[in-house]
Amino acid sequence: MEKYLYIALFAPLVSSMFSALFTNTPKKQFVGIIASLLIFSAFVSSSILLTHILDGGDIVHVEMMTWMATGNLYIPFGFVVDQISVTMMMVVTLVSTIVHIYSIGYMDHDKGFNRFFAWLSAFVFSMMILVMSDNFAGLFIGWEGVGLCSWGLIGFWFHKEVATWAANEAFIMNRIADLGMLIGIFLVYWNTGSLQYDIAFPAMAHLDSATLTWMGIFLFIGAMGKSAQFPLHTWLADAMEGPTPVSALIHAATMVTAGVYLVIRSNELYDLIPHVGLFIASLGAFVALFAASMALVNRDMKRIIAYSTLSQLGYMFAAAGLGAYWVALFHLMAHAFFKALLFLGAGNVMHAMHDELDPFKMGGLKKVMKGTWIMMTIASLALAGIFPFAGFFSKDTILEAAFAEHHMVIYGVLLFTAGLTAFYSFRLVALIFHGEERYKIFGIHPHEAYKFMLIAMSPLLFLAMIAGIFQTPFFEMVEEILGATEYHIHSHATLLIMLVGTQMFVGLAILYAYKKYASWSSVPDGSSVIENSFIYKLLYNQYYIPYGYEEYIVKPYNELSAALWEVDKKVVDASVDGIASIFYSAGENTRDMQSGNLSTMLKWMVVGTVVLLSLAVVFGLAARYSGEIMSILSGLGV
Amino acid sequence: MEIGLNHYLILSTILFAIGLVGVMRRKNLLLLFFATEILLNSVNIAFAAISHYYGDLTGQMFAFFVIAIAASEIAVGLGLLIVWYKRHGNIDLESMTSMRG
Amino acid sequence: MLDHILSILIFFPALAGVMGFMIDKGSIRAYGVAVAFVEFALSLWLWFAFDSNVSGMQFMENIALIPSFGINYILGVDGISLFIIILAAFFTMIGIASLTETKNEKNMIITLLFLEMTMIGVFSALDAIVFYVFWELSLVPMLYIIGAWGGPMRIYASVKFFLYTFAGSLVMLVGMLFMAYFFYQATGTWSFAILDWYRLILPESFQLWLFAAFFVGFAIKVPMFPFHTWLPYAHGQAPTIGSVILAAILLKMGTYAFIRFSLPLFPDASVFFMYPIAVIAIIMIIYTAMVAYAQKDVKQVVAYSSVSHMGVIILGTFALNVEGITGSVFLMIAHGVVSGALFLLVGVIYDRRHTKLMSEFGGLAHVMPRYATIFGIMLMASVGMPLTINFVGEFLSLLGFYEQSHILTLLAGIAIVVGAIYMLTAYKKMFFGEVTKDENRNLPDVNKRELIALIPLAIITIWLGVYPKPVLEPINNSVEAVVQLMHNKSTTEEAKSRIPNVSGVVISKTSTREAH
Amino acid sequence: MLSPINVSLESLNLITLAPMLIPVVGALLILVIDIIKGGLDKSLYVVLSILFLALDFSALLDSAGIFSKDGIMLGVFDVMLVDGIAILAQFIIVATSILFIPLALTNKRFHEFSYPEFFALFLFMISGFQFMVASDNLILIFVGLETASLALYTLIAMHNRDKSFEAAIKYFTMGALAAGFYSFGAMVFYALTGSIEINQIATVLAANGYADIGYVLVGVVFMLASFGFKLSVVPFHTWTPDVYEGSSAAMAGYMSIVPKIAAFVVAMRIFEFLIHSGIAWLEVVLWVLVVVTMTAANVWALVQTDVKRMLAYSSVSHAGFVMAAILIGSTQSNSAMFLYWILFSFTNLGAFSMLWISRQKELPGYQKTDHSFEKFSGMIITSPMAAIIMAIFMLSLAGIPPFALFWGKIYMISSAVTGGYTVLALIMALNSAIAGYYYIKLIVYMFMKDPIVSNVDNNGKLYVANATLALKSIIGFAIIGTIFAFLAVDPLLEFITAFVYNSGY
Repeated sequence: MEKYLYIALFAPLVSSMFSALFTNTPKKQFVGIIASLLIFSAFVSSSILLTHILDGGDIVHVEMMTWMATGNLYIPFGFVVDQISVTMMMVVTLVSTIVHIYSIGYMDHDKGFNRFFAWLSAFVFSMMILVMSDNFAGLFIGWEGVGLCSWGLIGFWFHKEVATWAANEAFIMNRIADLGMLIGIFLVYWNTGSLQYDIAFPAMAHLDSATLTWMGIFLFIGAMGKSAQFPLHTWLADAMEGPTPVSALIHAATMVTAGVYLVIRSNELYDLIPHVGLFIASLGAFVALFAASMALVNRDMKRIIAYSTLSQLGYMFAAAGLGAYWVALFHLMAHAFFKALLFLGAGNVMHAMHDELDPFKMGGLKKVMKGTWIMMTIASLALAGIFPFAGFFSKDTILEAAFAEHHMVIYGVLLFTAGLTAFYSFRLVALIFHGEERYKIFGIHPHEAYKFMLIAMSPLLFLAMIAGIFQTPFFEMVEEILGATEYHIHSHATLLIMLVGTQMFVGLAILYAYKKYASWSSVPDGSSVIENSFIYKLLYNQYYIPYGYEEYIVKPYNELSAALWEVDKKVVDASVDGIASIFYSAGENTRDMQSGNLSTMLKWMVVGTVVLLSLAVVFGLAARYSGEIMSILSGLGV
Repeated sequence: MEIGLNHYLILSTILFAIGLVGVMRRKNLLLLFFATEILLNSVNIAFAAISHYYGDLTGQMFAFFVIAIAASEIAVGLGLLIVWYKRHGNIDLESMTSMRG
Repeated sequence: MLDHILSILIFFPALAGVMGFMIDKGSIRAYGVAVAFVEFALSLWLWFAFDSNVSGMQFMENIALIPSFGINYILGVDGISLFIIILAAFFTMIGIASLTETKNEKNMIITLLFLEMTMIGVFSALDAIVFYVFWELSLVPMLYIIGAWGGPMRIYASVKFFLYTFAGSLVMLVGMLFMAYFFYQATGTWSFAILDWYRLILPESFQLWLFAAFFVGFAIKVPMFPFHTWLPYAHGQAPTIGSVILAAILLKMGTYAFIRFSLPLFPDASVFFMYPIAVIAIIMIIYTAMVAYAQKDVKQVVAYSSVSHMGVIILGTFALNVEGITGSVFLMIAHGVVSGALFLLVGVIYDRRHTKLMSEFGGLAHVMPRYATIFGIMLMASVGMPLTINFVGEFLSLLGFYEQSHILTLLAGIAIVVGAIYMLTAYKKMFFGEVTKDENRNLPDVNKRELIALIPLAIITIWLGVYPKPVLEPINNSVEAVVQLMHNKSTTEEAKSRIPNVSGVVISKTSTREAH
Repeated sequence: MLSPINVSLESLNLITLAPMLIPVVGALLILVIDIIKGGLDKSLYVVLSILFLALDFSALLDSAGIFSKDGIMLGVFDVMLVDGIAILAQFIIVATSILFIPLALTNKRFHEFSYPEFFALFLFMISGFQFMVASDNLILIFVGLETASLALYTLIAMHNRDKSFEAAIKYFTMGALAAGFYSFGAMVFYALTGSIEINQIATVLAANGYADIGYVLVGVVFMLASFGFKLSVVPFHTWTPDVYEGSSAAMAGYMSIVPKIAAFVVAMRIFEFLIHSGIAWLEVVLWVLVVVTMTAANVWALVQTDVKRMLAYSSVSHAGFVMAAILIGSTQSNSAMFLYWILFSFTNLGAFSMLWISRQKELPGYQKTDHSFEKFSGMIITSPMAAIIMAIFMLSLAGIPPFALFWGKIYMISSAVTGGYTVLALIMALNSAIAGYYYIKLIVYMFMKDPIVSNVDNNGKLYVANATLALKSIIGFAIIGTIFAFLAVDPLLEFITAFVYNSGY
């Protein structure tokens, strides 16, 4: 099995390096094809590993070589394929294979075609390291690696100012979180003596709860950045400046879920600190609602989907925080399928609309883009959690888990968010595919994407529809490692009521969205009452958080930097130069002592002698009358 | 009043002080040389007196050497003075300030 | 030959430099490359012959120089110094090979060969005075390189560099003389041999003063805040090769000296000063990173980034445990490679445009994709991307210091954030966006000569990032010995607890002597 | 009255006089030769002087042999005192003189060397210095001092330019004042103790427990002023820059070394017993003088525009540095002083010789003085070898290892450390940093500035215009000595330490 492990891991690397060879040459179709094939081979290997694990085979654990070893620290390049990682591997390789193939069409006319594949495959490699590593350091390699590739891919069109800005923003924000992660890793090392999962986690059971809490918090800070949780969420929406396949792969299906993966991977730790878990769950629920609310009014197709991703990540954290790790993982998987599908569909629309992103400027596209319409609708249904699509099984389980754990606030928030999700998803679908063909105003002639792109997307469509049936086998698979419990609501009746109620609530939201937007006919120009309401503005401006960051963090940082530079020049350096110039100016000012006049020179000599003489006399007198001086001084009470 | 050693020493010191003042005040090279002579000769007085006081000849020897040295000094000094006078037509200290700083 | 390989390594370039005067101007570069290559090959041979399982000194040489005053010509390498020596030989080689200065090329190459002598001398000296000789002597070629081939303010910059470091090292010299005197008092013989000094246990109060004296010299060299201001000038004005060698090797002398002198000689003082120095290191990291962000000149960005990274090295050193010190030694090499490469890269664009202002560039990724790629790799190494050489060092340094203080490490860790901020911003300004300046439209991409220098550096950057073991292992072994020595020598309770006992075996007290 | 004196020749121990008499004989011979046949070439006199100095040197070797066997020698009514430091100082004086005299063999014609009297005076002067160091009798010291000084004034004046006369007059007048101070100081000691032998004075003072400390200090002050003048201690240093500037570079170099070592030895004899007696006043005053001399001279040197004048201030600073030896007063410090001075003389010999070979007769417009900094601009381009050599001398003066002065410097600072003068040690060290600036300034001009056009045209001939084989060999000797000093330090140190220690210092 190790062979397959290595293929799964290194095929993307080979693909990346192969593509990188051609980065500076014009577009070569075969680069895309070979890259896709290599990623596909990784997918096949992952599938083989999955069947191996499903068949109850042993966990595949290899140690390739030593990475760092010093003192007591020993970090190998070790990889493990267990139930969790194999799930992630499947998700990663599957989605990335599809995205690779899709990109051959999507990036068809881009002169950075070859470079794109180099980055994309590099991302897959990093992600594979992240999920397959058997220790925290390896995880961190992947963690930073995906950050790097995300930087390269968001800023792929580097001539665009916004794109490069967004790339840097994403990188830096992730770095802030990575610092937390790093500290978490240090905590793990100094308290357990190892970074290997299989040594560190068992050792944690013996640690005191304060240490564990810090550990959990710092590791979670890392997760927050990668998974764009509040308050480090702004980069995700901005990251939509990257090519759409990137958004599908990185910012929907895989990288952003790394944070969830970390929490799931560290389940043994978080099981020991339920209060931190509760915090995670609460934050997740908050983010779910928070992001969904911003998606309600946004007028950028990709950003809406990005907020939806954010919202769904909130769901996953809510589940993971509540201890329902397998549910979180399952939702992660299901979400990857339908959200990637949604993004790729959006990519088709963008292509058709010549990179127009405002759904209000589209409308009626279902006539020209039937395939895309169907796919996006189904993906949206899955996202909304309509039976029998994937989202139903994964999302409802989260709700059940929250309910069963008696966290009614979280449950309520998540339920409400489910409605919002349905609403904004279908607002989007309705605006894009239904109603009047508003794009005609802008003189655009949309066309359907290449057929092979649609075909490439079809596995996702398929999975978005049927992924629910994997729930039970999946549960059985991960049960032993995640120690999972099935969440049984007290009675079937309650369960049924909940399910039906949720479905109806969601359904109503969809209908409302359709009713409101399916026959939309004009492009809003910011003059309507609702657009000027406070709530709308608040939501549209993302609660003014990016503005706040810009005003209260970025600008002060700029100013402080400039000020410090001044300090460096005018205080620190000036004091050094000052000391030097004290000597120099002392020379300048006293050189007149050497007037060149013999009289003066003789005077200096005599004066020197006289001064010394008077000192001598004083000393001599003091020595002679020392007894008297002493008595006088003592008389004075000195 | 009997003239004792101290009187000689005081005289010597006063002469020495006069010499010092002269060294500082004189702007004429020749007068400056006079002042240095006063310095040396003031010391001679003291040496002679002390020598007499101790009853050994060392001090007087010293005085003789001082006289000899003073003489040779003046020989060299006057030589320099004459050269300077030949080249510049004066022996003012003010004229010797080409090097400074 | 192996018995004297260190002497050969030191004096071969110097001899070649003297002979270089006889070489014709047109052939001098070939000569320089040849000599530097032989030197580099010799240094590799040293590595090959080096027994990485031995933690102590190897290839020791000992020739009496001034025995009546305890000064002897003692050389030796251990895992800590070995790789810096190789790095010095390496950078001299690629520096000469990729040299673009054509004015007075002969003088430049001869100067570089002398500089190589002094660099290798510093890292292989085991006698304090011999160390000091090379330490001071290294200032002279650098003074000339900056002052003769530098920018408009070159003379100010070079004199400042010289005098500042000179002043600092004089204080260190007084410290050394005190140390020798204490040794004399304890044993009755003069000795400046470092290994002799290692056996001397000083009372804590003495240690504090001596530590401070050595600190002044080292801190200015490193350079540590607030003694760092010579560095931006030196880098800003120096020619490319000067900056490369300054950043890659000369700065390492300070940090190396901390490990060679301050820690093992004054373990109690090291513990005593650990927090203040860590605070300084953190100021270096954050403050200079912010200053770097405010720069308009890309070379200044790299220069300030050097200071920032040196902060991490200092922090690792004063972790006082094996992980931290190993990390800091490794980071010295890593920072040498990466900052050297970055300065070479800045030199590439400077040769083409004769400006280093970032506002003059923009969109270079369109016209110079290869350049952008290599710059990108080095940029990522500089910000500490895992699987690049810098990460290993930074990770271990921070990891090591975490044992001493959680909060301070957290603050120091901000390095990875602020580092990313200034580096990415600079990269964005230079490479991203549209090409705005007409002069930039037809810039040629990196040529062969530049690639000769850059490709090996890129390879090392990745190679040692992925597989640091061949370097890390010898370092680790030697560092363990140092830490063990410190633990054994420490006298205060706090020092005993702060400095880990590596082997668990306390070396008997008979080998150590007490000073009064 | 006086009883008849019986003097045995053996007790006179005339061998002690031999080293001083040889140069006197040489000087007389030169004068006689000139009387017999005038107009002979200077090379004859140079070689004759060297030969006599070589004889002098071998006589010294003889004395050294006797000293290391039998210890201190007294002679000529116990007026002569040949101890280790006297021998060491004479070695330095004679050896340096041998090295400096060939500098007369210049390419260009200079007025003074055409006179045989120049060489005769030179030899008289050496004899004077030798007397000065080889005695602890205040009279003989005075006589030696004045013999040497008067000869020196004349030698300076013989350079025959306005500035040299001015220099000679200034030096002379101040010298006369210093002579007055000296005799007054001697008188005070005589009055207090009835003796003019330094060891007698010490014994008597110690015997009465320094009862008249005030008067002792008066004497000390006058001695300090007098030797402060000779050693150019601030504020008695004012003659130094002017005299250096006025005299030829060769003579200036000579002056920076030989008169000072003679004065140091006498200062050691006079002041160290006082220091050892624990006179705090002297300790404090010396401390201040040392620090002020070092620092102030360095500060003034910073702002100079002429290299020779800069080197003048630098030698003041070096003298201050070495004065610390007297303050510290240990065997190590005194040995350090001799070591330092030997190494210093090599370096200064080289530095001043380099100035000397670049001496022009006519000054071009951009040059205000003989050796202004501008003159050396871009020397590395036009005359690289000369520039490198000059740079090495500068680095040595700055105390950059491994060049000669560094070793003296560390030994001296180490003696301060050992003697417990920590702050002084730090100040001594940091002064090197200040000094670094002006030494580097010359290097900056030579290596980093663009050459002056006319120098490029004549291919840097300017810098070696005055050079002959003799001068070049002297410079070669100096540069080898400067670079490879580290090989010589150990034997020197052992030799010096033995001599100093056995003389009781």
